[in-house]
Amino acid sequence: MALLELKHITKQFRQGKKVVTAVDDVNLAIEDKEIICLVGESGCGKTTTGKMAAGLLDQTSGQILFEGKDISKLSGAEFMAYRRSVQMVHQDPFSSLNPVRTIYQTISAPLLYHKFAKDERDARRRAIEILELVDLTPAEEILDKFPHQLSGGQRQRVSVARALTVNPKFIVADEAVSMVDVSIRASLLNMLRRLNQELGVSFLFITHDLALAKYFAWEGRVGVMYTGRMVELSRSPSLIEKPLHPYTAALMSAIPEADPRLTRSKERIVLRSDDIPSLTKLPPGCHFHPRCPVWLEGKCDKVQPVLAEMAPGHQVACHVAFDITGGGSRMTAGNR
Amino acid sequence: MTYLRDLGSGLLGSLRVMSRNKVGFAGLIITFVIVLTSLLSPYFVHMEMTANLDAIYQGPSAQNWLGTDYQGRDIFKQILLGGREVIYVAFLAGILSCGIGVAFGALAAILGGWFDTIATAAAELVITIPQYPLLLVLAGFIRLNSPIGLAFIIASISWGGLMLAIRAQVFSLKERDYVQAARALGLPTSHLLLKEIIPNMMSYILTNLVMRMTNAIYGQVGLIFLGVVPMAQNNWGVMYSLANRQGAIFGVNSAWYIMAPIFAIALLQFGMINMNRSLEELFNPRLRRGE
Amino acid sequence: MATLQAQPSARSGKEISTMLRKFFKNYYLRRTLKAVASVFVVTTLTFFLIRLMPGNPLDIYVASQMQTLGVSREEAEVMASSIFQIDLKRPVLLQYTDYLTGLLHGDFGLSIVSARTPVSALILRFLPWTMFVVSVSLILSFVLGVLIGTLMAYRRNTWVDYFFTGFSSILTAIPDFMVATLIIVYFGVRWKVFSVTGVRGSLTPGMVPGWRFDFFIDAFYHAALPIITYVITSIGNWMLQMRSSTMATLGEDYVMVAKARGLSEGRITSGYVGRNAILPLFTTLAIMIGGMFGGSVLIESVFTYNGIGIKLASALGARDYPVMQAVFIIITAATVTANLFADFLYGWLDPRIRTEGR
Amino acid sequence: MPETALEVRDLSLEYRSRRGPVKALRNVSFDLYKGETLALIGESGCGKSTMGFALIRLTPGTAKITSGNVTFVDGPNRINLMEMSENEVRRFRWTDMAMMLQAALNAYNPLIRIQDHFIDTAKAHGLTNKTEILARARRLLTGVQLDADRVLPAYPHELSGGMRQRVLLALGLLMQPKIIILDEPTTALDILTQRSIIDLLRKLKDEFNFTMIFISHDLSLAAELADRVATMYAGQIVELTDVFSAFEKPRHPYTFGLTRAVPTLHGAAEKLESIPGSPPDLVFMPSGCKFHPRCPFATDKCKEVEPKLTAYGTHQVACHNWQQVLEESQKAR
Repeated sequence: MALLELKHITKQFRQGKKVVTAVDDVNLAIEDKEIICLVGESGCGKTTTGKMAAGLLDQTSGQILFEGKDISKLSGAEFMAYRRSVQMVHQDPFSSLNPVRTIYQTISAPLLYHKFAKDERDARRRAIEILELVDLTPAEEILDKFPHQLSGGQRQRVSVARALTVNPKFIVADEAVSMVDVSIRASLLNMLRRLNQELGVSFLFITHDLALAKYFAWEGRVGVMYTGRMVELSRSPSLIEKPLHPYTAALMSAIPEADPRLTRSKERIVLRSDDIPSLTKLPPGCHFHPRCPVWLEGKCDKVQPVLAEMAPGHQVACHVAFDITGGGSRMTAGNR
Repeated sequence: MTYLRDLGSGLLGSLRVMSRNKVGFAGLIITFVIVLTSLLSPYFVHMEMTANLDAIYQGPSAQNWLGTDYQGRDIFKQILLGGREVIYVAFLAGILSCGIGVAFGALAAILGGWFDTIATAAAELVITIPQYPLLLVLAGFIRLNSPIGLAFIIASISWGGLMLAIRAQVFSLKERDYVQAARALGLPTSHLLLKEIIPNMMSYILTNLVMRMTNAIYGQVGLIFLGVVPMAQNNWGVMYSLANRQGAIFGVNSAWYIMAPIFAIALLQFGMINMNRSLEELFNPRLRRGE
Repeated sequence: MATLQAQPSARSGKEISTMLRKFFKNYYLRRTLKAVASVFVVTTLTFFLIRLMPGNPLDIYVASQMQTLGVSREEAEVMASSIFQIDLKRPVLLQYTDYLTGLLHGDFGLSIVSARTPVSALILRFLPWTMFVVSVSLILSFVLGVLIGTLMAYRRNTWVDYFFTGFSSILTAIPDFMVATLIIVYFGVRWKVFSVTGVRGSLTPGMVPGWRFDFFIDAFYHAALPIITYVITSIGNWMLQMRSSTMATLGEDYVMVAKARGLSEGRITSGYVGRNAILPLFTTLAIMIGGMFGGSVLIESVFTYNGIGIKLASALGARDYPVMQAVFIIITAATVTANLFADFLYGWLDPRIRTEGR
Repeated sequence: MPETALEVRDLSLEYRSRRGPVKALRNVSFDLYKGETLALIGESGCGKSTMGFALIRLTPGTAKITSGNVTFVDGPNRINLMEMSENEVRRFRWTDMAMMLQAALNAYNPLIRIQDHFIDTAKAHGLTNKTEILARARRLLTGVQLDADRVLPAYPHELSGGMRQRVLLALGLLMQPKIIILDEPTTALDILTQRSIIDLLRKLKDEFNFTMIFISHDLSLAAELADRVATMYAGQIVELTDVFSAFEKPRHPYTFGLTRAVPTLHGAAEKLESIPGSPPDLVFMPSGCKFHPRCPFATDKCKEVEPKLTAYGTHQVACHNWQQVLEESQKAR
């Protein structure tokens, strides 16, 4: 039984009189102690999916199961247990902490409310433990500071510490390191991975950076989203080494890398168009077909492909990938 | 005991923080002194009941610091006594109006639905109508005789702007990451509202409170001047109004009679407006550390 | 795309509906409808306040006529009908529609105090003076406030900035009609800059209105004190708002980019900083206009300036309800209209608003 | 020896703050070669964006240039920016050296049309013929692959992020500057859009032959585009060398640290390492080498003596222990 399972979840927003489908029929099961990365460009629905998984946003349709139970049918106490088990760490270190509350106030509120600490003194002791767990030292000093007195990296650690106060089983990390300086990113990632290994916390790590996803979720899985749909979902090594969806392949070919020889000799996949379709005016069939270099006329523009397993542990939603098992070779060959 | 000591050091700390802004701290002291004397003087100062026709419109002297009025009574004593009702109405109207504005605004943003629709529409209507004429007409239709009634009427027509502003702020604040995080931690709505959201609006609310209090003073004194509200008690507004009617404006010595209440009101409002800067300092940790 | 694929017959229907939608999405139209709606609601509220509230003016009037003149209720009600323009014999709903059609024809009933003069005549006589004073003051204080505020922002933390900040913080502490009193006490009585009795009224007695120079001079002479009072009491608000708005705009990326593009200081100040910084000021215009009309009741009373404000003041004292009601509706309508005008100006200046419905 | 396009000597800049002067640039010296692409990399607060401003003598807010010279070299002509009058500098900007700020999203006055941005710019530099200006704008917009008829009459808010970035490039080329400075040209853009901007920059550079400095926190962008890389730390350039040496044979521990902190997409999963600590406070800086509190190679000398940027062949580095760093970096590969 999966820890948390998203079943056919869809989220629609009203934009004036138009209805925008931000997330369209996404299925995802997060296992115990698993790391999953969701990758995609802005507006692909990855953050919305994360918020729904964290219980901060209601889905328009579909089901969310927590330890096998539908969360909309949980009793009060069960729901509270789910709430505590699923936490979120946000992107922006400058808006993720309340500017008028000290770190101690921020950390102690859930400890006291959920009776993880019996009094203020106990809460303080526990808060110090948690801050040390996320490598924030000297914890004693940091507790009495306000967020603006900390650096971006320190704030992100406080955000993680706040999530850890309630002993979560699962943390949604939404671009949790993208606004932190490059030189300290790795230590944040390593700290999160340690929490996964030592405390067994599962992660849904949302990022636009495939290289980061590869590093963080090498032992786990990566899902790629495009215009609200999951287009590819696979064990990381398989996806990174042999992407099956032309969109994933295009992304990987487009990303500049921190190695001049490598990045200058990468094969590029040239798309048919640079325009990202508007969510209010999505093309029929496969949403990617107007940009796709290997689309099949009469099929890709008519029928929407569904996510299906092409290789062991590797799902992809693409007609072309389905037709030629073995995937990406045709795309790169055809468009050099 | 420790609690008392903590409270004491907390108060001292707050004062130290507030004294960082010089102008603001001056405002705080001015306000404090005026409010305190206005509240206490009725117990110590007594007004002569009879007119003293020999000493009409005297200039300032050692005996009468601010001179005498058209009946020869001491103006300084009237100033000491005349603040209480003005402050009372201003404070009551300010608190009520802000209370309604903040409560409705926050509830509308959090509850949404029909409550939001109705409260927003009502607020939008209230702000379209020019406030002061509305106050005049209402006061003209509803015969007012108590300061409490006056405060209620002032509050009932002045909450709209604040309500809309608070609603918009709560709408945006409740989507902030830290509020979402607190929600995910399972903290109750009361915590979200009182500990996470409202403290971030405190300096805005305080600015509005002061603004509403000065508006209430304006409304009250204006109504007295126009004769819509009865002139019974000692009140700076009544002094100003009587001075106008008695033509005190046209003499050199008699001008003290009209200048005194104007000066008292101006000083109080000046104090309140500037006091805000110090209070803001208290509620914004970023300002607090001088960074 | 969608229209291209639609059937020809369906297209026309769709086009009409999109046209309608565009029409109602139109910024100007929506604002106008909103303004009309708020005036309508205010007049309705006034009607119910006068007619239906317990202890309402109409009942009081009827009762007092019965008592003082000793007439029967029927007769008193007939008198009330002619004064309030409300036929008490008709059902309340029809009374209401009568009242509305009356208002649409400019019929506000008769004044109780002024020997049965139609209220509309009173308004026509007094309103123009207040409009004149308020609009001149508003434009003057807005323009001066914007200029000084810009100067303060460009010279922030210099003596210019401190001087005007202090000036406005002192002036906002004194209610405007008290500033009016101070002007009379100091400039009129002590220093005799003007004759206290000479400036009273809106014109010197005997002056005949007309398109003549001496008439305008005289009108401005009498309006000068109220205008000065309005300007110095409301300019602080514009100054401080413009100061902070300009400072925020100066920090915008596009200002920096404009400098990098080598644009001249003058072009940046007017076309890039000024134009953007002024926009937020329009949102407070409505409150300021309403405040100025409200203040007119007191300021005109202090200066004895014959405008609509002093008329409302005397109606209040005499409980002349038809006049109170009419002046209130007129002031509301004037404020709403001025506000609408400000909204239009805003839309005209800001393309993001103008293209909202596109 | 390549031809020089810009000479920067001893450039220092300070911001006023309540706590004391913030030393954002400290005696920076370097040469920019004609036709090259120089990447300025470093973390937030290292002074790289400030440098961009200082090079066109545009000092934001409370900043003040306290020393140094910036000399623009155009064939036999040498122009020192620090000796120019305000008006001369104003005309120099964008005609000779165009600096395009970060956040192209907010680079436009929201109240005027795109075409007015072109007209304003051209008029500020002495062009008056409106049809000619618009014709030139049209050509440039087509050059950056935009539909000029659509873009010119549009208001800024009607364009997407990628389009705004392209328009800014076209606007930057309007006066045909010799040098273009780009501050974070692709930040906040999506990956595929970023890619097309990178390709476009390459194409434009071939076409217009300008010299380019780009400022970025993104190492991979430098790897992709730069000929030479300058690493900045605490208001100074600590290493300046060709792009291959910078990534493959770094001699400054900070550059070395950065290259080890960034994951790559190709190859097997590697181990990433952060640089411990955080960037220094620019008001109260550490003694000696500003990097020593975070440096694994630091010795007592580093705590006392600040190393100068010294050239070893074409490789300039400011480190006492660069040989050890080089050795270590070769071992790590």
